[in-house]
Amino acid sequence: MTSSPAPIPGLTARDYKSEVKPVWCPGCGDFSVLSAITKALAELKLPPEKVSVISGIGCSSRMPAYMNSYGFHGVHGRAVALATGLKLSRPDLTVLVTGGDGDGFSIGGNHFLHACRRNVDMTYIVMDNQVYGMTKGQPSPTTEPDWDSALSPGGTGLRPFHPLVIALASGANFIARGFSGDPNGTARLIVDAIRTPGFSFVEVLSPCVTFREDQRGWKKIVRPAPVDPTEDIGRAARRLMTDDGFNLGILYTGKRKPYQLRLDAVEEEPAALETQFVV
Amino acid sequence: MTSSPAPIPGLTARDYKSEVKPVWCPGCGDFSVLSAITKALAELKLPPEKVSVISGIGCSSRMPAYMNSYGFHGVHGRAVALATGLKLSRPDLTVLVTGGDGDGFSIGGNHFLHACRRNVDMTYIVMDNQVYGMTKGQPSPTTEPDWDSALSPGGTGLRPFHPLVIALASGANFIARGFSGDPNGTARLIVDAIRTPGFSFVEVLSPCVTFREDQRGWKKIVRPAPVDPTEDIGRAARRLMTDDGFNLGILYTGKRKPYQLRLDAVEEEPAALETQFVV
Amino acid sequence: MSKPIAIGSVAELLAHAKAMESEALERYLDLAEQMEVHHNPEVAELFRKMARVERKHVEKILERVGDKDLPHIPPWEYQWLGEEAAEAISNEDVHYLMTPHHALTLALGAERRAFGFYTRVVETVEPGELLELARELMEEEREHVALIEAWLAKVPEPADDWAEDPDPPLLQE
Amino acid sequence: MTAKDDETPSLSIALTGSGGAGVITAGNMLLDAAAKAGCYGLFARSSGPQIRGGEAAAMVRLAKEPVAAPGDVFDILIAIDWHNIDRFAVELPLSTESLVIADPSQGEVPEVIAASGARIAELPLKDLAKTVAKGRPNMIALGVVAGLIGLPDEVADEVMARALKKRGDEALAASRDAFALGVEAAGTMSFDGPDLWTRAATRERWIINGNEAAGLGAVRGGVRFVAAYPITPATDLLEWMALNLQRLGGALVQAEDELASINMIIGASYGGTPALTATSGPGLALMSESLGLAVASEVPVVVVDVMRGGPSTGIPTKSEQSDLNIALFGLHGDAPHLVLAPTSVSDCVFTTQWAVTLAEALQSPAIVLSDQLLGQTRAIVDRPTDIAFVSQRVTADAGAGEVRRYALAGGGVSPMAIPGAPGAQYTADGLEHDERGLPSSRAGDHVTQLDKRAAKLDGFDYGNHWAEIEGDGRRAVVAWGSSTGAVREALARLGSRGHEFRLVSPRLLAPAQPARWTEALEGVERALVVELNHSAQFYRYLKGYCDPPCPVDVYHRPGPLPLRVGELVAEIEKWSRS
Amino acid sequence: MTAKDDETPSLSIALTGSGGAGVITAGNMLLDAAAKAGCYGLFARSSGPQIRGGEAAAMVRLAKEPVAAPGDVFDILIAIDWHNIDRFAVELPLSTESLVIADPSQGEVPEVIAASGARIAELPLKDLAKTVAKGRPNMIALGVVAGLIGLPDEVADEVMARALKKRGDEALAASRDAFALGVEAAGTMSFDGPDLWTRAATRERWIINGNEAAGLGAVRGGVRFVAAYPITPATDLLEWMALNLQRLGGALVQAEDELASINMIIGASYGGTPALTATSGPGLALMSESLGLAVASEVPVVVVDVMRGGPSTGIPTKSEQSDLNIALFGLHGDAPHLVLAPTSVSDCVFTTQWAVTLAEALQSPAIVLSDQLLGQTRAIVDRPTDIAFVSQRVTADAGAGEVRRYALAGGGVSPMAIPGAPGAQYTADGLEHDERGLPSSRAGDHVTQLDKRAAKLDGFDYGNHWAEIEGDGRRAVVAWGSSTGAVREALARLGSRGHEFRLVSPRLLAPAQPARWTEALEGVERALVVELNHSAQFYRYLKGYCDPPCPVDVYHRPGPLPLRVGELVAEIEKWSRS
Ligand SMILES: Cc1ncc(C[n+]2csc(CCOP(=O)(O)OP(=O)(O)O)c2C)c(N)n1
Ligand SMILES: Cc1ncc(C[n+]2csc(CCOP(=O)(O)OP(=O)(O)O)c2C)c(N)n1
Ligand code: SF4
Ligand code: SF4
Ligand SMILES: [Mg+2]
Ligand SMILES: [Mg+2]
Repeated sequence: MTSSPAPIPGLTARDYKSEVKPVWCPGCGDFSVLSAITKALAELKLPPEKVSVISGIGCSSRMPAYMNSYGFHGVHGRAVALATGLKLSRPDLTVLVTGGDGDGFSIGGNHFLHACRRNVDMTYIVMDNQVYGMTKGQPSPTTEPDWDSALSPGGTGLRPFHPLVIALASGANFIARGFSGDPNGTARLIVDAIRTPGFSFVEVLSPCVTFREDQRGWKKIVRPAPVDPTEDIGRAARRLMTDDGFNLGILYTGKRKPYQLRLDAVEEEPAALETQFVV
Repeated sequence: MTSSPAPIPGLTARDYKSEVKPVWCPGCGDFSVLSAITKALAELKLPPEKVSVISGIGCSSRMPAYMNSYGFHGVHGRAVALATGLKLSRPDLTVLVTGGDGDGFSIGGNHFLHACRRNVDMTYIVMDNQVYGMTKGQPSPTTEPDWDSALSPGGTGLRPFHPLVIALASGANFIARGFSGDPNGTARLIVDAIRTPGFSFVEVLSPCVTFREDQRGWKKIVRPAPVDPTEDIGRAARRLMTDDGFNLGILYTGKRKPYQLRLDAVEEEPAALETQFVV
Repeated sequence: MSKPIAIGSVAELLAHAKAMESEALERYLDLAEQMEVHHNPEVAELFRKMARVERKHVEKILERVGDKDLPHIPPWEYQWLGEEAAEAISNEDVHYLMTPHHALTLALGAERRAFGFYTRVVETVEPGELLELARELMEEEREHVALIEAWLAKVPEPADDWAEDPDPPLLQE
Repeated sequence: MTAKDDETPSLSIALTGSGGAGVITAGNMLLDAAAKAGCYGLFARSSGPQIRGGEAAAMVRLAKEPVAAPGDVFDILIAIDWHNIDRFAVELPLSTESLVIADPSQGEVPEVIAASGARIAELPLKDLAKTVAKGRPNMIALGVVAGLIGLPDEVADEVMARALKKRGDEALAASRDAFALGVEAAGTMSFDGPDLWTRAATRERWIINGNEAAGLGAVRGGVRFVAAYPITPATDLLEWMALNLQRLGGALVQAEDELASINMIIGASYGGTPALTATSGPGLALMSESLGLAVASEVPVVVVDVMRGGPSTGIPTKSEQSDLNIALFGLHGDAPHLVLAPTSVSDCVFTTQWAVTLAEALQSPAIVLSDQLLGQTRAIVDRPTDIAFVSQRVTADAGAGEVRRYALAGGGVSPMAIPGAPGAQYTADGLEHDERGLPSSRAGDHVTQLDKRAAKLDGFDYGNHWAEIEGDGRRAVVAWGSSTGAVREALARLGSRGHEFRLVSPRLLAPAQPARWTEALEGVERALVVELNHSAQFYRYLKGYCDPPCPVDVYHRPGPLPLRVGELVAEIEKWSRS
Repeated sequence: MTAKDDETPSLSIALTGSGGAGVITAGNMLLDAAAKAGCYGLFARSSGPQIRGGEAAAMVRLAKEPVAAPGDVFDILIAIDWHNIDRFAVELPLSTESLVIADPSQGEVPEVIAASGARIAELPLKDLAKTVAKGRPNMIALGVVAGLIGLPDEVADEVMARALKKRGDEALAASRDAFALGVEAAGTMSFDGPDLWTRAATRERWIINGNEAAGLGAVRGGVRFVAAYPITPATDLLEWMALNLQRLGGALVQAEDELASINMIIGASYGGTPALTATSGPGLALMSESLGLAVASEVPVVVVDVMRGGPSTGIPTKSEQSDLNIALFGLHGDAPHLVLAPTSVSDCVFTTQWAVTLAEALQSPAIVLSDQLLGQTRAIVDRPTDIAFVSQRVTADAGAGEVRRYALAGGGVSPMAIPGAPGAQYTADGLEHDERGLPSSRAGDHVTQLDKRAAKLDGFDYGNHWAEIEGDGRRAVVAWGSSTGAVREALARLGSRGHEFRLVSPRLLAPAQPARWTEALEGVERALVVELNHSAQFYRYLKGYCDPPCPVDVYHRPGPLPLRVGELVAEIEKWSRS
């Protein structure tokens, strides 16, 4: 290590980062998402040990290791299910799920659907780069139909998956879109997402500079959503259905009660169950 | 076999039924769905050997055995994927997928999402009885939150999954709802579904008289959808998002081109590929 | 074009100044680390150097702050003209094969943004202690801009194939 | 009395009927009443593919001693009707000494039944039922059986009263009347069975099935979180858990599929709550990727696999021991983990509790191989003893200095920090990692972590619980899981004929225990593995992982028919002459 | 010249560097040029966890004879820089006879390298590159190597011209100049290596990696439909298929996950199109439920598992042979199927083609166990011979009377009707079924279908292809898959020292071949299994499924480091004295 000045003391975003150096490509949007998350946690003043960050596999799913909270780098596509088990049994923890568009919408699509529906109180942050970064550039569900790649020469020809619409249709309680190029704005969305009870979904457009150089141009396209967040699900549906994917901000907030287990109901001993068997 | 009158000669619905006697409970809506499907096929005059009926596991998934077409009774939740492989490689066949709400929307949810998106030319008929019939009455994704059962005492507390909305949001090209109590109307929907290129989704409300006695009352609730089918995805979204689940008819038809493989492009011999390796 | 700036007190301005310099410092440290991980030692060292400079700036601001209570401002409520703290280089603007020239160009952009920020404050606020402070800070940034300009002039321009990597990306998990 | 002198005195009774005949209810009541009258026994059922109204057989075996396998032949078969009887006639072996009671209104006694040469007694069950207001043939049948076997009246009455409490006095009266008619009818028939009634049980007796027993074991072991997807024949276990966990401050979540359920329990356990799921073969297959995650990230979880006939969807309602291979070897990579098998219905309590304890202590996934036979057989058993295991999960204390999640110390078990503990944060990982949990592809880290994960399992002292070893013959029979019961009884029968055998029934199947296997076979000339599958899975496993001190043979066949004592006696005798 | 007399004359060269240094490109060019100059060889690479700009090593071995394993030590190591060299220093063994060429501007030669005692030559690669317009150090390095090993100039030129065709004349000129500088610099160094250049190859030579080879084998076997989900290190195979299938009237579909991909290929194959997927351990685990469906419904499919370090996510970019267990036993129930392993890079063509043929002929899923080492090593090989297998899928003719899909005739292979054929309709089923395919839970149907599915695999005549058996010693070494190459060379080296060994490398791993295994070990005193995994999986399998005619030992260790010839020579020598 070359000599370098010590960081500023005090509870800042940096206190939520670990000592591990990211292997992400310089320029990758995920760095800024890391910033946004840690800023949000600092803002919420959550003790790092009360936060758990759960992920699957992918570049974006490397997130937990770079944070100073508890983490679980699980298997590809199953992060949301893993986080559900954790949060349901440990309602005292703040549970975040971080991952990519492949992890979350391709192999993990079913858990995404059902997590929205189940509405457990956690925040799911998807770094959408419309590609499988980790495995070297295959199309993901959010990729444009004509994006050429070795696995789909000439493009997939498939209609891109629209995560926000699916989230809405399946019952997520908070739906927002951020952009890694605006880490402070994204931090704000994450703060709101964490504060909103129930399943909060934040899609963060996060360029893959290695396989999607073109995404460096996103910063010129994104814009704040032209209208305020709505609670009306029908209106939200119509709006999102025709959304071009570049409107930023909170797009829907609901008031559905989160799903919780009644873990504190009765607390008998197992022996109490035995009478049912006695002859 | 007890003696019974011979079927009417000519190509009728009966010609699409096999000799196998269904194990369904008398009163189960699935009998009428079988009728509807066979009537539809008779109407379309499709030779039985050019039809393949693919299913997963569940009462409703027993369908293929009761038909005289080719069939595949696969594993739980994977029918749509199996059918996709078949249809993509055999575009000459008419491929139907039949199954239940548990099979299709719980364990099979991801394939449902991606099949809608992929838009392969086939017809998916889900017999929705809002319960797992085959395994003796557990809540399915479409079950009401307060339906009491042994596995979820007091109800799941979960928002029901809305299959038609998800189908629309993820790109299905034809979306309709039928009712087993109206097999002729359902046959008509199936005919239209098969005729419409791309992925067609038909939800058929099909009572489980054994675990959901209450569904015998459906016949009093269902009604034709009050407005005509639309091609406008935004309008369809809004309409479906607030639909109560009992409007029958075609609810959306799109014009998206089905996904096909270019299997007939070039037809070289494998030997032609070898030059790339030669030193 | 640029949005109005609403900074109403010396404390608020100092809070901005502190956030700006410390975010710049953090970012340079992060970027230095990134360059080390991706084996671009030259640029890594340059970023570390920038970090050392920023560290001094932070200290200077802290001196000014003294025992004054600064208001807590959530990250998204700072009055930056762009998305991020004016003096921080954007994570998205770097490249693993970037040259010192690129790095300094980015640093220059950052200093210019900082200068622009204070200029905007100077243009917006009422005369008084606040304006004085803003002006001072603006002048400091002007110096930094000049410093980096001079520095940049001494660094060779990148070759046109600087971003070329003969090897393909490496596949992982 | 049909039991030969060398046989455990017992009575096997089958009731068949379909379409709401109520034979299952009657069978259950028979077992309940017999239990109250002081005897041991079993109740199993078989049925057609229909969800409702299908043909069904209730199969009850009653005995003075605990029994764990069906009898060789049925002493009494009472048929309310004969619909599709040929579908499960093979499950209803009869002999010339059997008594078949048939309702003449249901047509001739079918050839598959008549061919046994059993005595046939006719009784117009349906017509008789009509003579009682709201009378049902199944209660008449129950009365007939009670009369024939001499079941004390008062216990039957107690059981009817309890079973029909909710249905009101009228229903109870109807049942009593019908029952009485049956008893009366029995008086006209001759039947000679052993006397099994000794009301005074010395120890507390339970009626429980293996699924409930596994559930009880799980909660005794500390499980408070279950996530699962229903599947036959594991669903009852889940339903038992759903209801009973509520009383313990725990809960069950119905997951969208098995991929979700295994990950949910990994998440819960990572958060500090002992967690379990139950499934059957197809579900276990879906869980195998994530079981590997539990191995690599060292998170304890328990999966109860209630085996059914395979492969694929197979025969969902019938038993087989054919998931051993996938349980042992179904994970990719080198992924050591625990596999256990309960040796009887009541041992499901102990083995599941032990599995939870071991999983927690060793931070490893554990698979418990129950099966349909254990899971869905209701048995009268002595109350399983309470065991309080001492070992438990080793957690990292907060502030104990640097915490290395995957530190190599402690025989491979490293203290595990539980989220919430300050200063001990780490990231659990399925990527290969170093001691701190950071991803590493270095050869050194890989081999040390592989060694650690294997060593913690291999080095643990499993004590005597690893197997049940009984008897002392020069020949040994090795059985596992549900086969143990039939083998035990077969050996007892052979024993009373003067042939002594050793029974070895390992409860701990993995990690492999070559030293203990060898020791258990010490002094044995020849051993025979008995199991219910097509490819002799345990036999292959034993040979692959151990150099047995004696030649080993195997008797195996697939389900769906359970192993019968008589079948085994014959096979073992033949083998012992080899 | 470093090779000892008993060693295959060869040269091992490593180029290291990072962050766009271009060592992978240079390594590939070296191999290409060497191939043109008439020699055999291999190219493998190793890299850090970064996607871009990470540290990398290009490892080339060149030889007069075909080689299949890395050399024991590197003769030449040329480092453009030393970044993180310690991460893979263990992959770069050096000896005192090695030559290390280092750029002094990159700092001292790191201790891990210097400690080998290798000769160090300094060469300012970066500075030299700057003397050429657009010059790159990797081309200088290539020139140095070419100069040292005497690579004929014209082949290097040819290769550069081809590689840089797209980049234009300027780029080519820059490369040529840089290369020339390197050659010149080499002139100042002393290096003594074997002469490998004999331009005139007698047979056509290919450069191919195992993933491409498996792809070619698959299409030769008739595969025209692929559905898959990307995963390292199988992705290249899929990418090759995606591009090349287009030319054959076939296609690849990217599925949403592995559950979908296996089901898609089952669907396609049921429809009559030979179909394949490729994956690695985690994906194989996800496929296991549906592989069971293919077994039960008797639908041929091929799954190529390009193995990587396990368990769980493990070490995705490195090789290991640890998925044998899951491949053999990962399906629930009794589910016999085919498992094969290619014995070398070029054998991936044959084995995959054979796997497709067998799967089709036997209506069974086949798993091909390739691994990262085979899959991603580029090798110079003799053109693999064309084989046209005669057997193929037996289909049911239309109108041939009643068609029983699962009829018991034909050694277990029943004619399979293809949708579209009139009059032969049936429903394929994963439920147990009777001969007609109708669901059945009868014991008779279960056992006959289980027997049928086992018998069709056990009874097939696999001919000589089942294994490669070479040599005739009294001691045998058994290797499988990618380990075969290193073992073969080790035995050759030992052979030239006068110790004769037999090599047995089974290509067909399942169904188990106890008779053939025994025959292959006939006359052998003692055998040694060699494999790259932690739990000695093949060794256990062999013991479990065969009574070998001689004592069998095992040498095994996990990846990620490949087995080295020298390591094996030492181990085998030690063992042969035991
Ligand atoms: C079961 C399984 N299948 C496939 C893979 C290979 N794999 C790893 S990451 C990945 C895709 C990652 O894409 P995304 O989630 O978008 O993350 P990104 O790298 O783009 O951030 C794939 C296919 C795997 N690890 N496990
Ligand atoms: C992998 C797997 N998990 C679970 C099951 C058990 N199972 C069979 S059918 C079924 C649910 C069927 O519900 P649905 O699809 O709604 O069909 P229905 O019976 O209601 O028509 C379940 C859970 C299985 N066969 N395979
Ligand atoms: S490959 Fe793409 S997503 Fe992955 S780290 Fe690099 S830039 Fe980010
Ligand atoms: S259980 Fe329900 S769904 Fe199944 S056959 Fe009976 S009525 Fe139909
Ligand atoms: Mg992505
Ligand atoms: Mg249903």
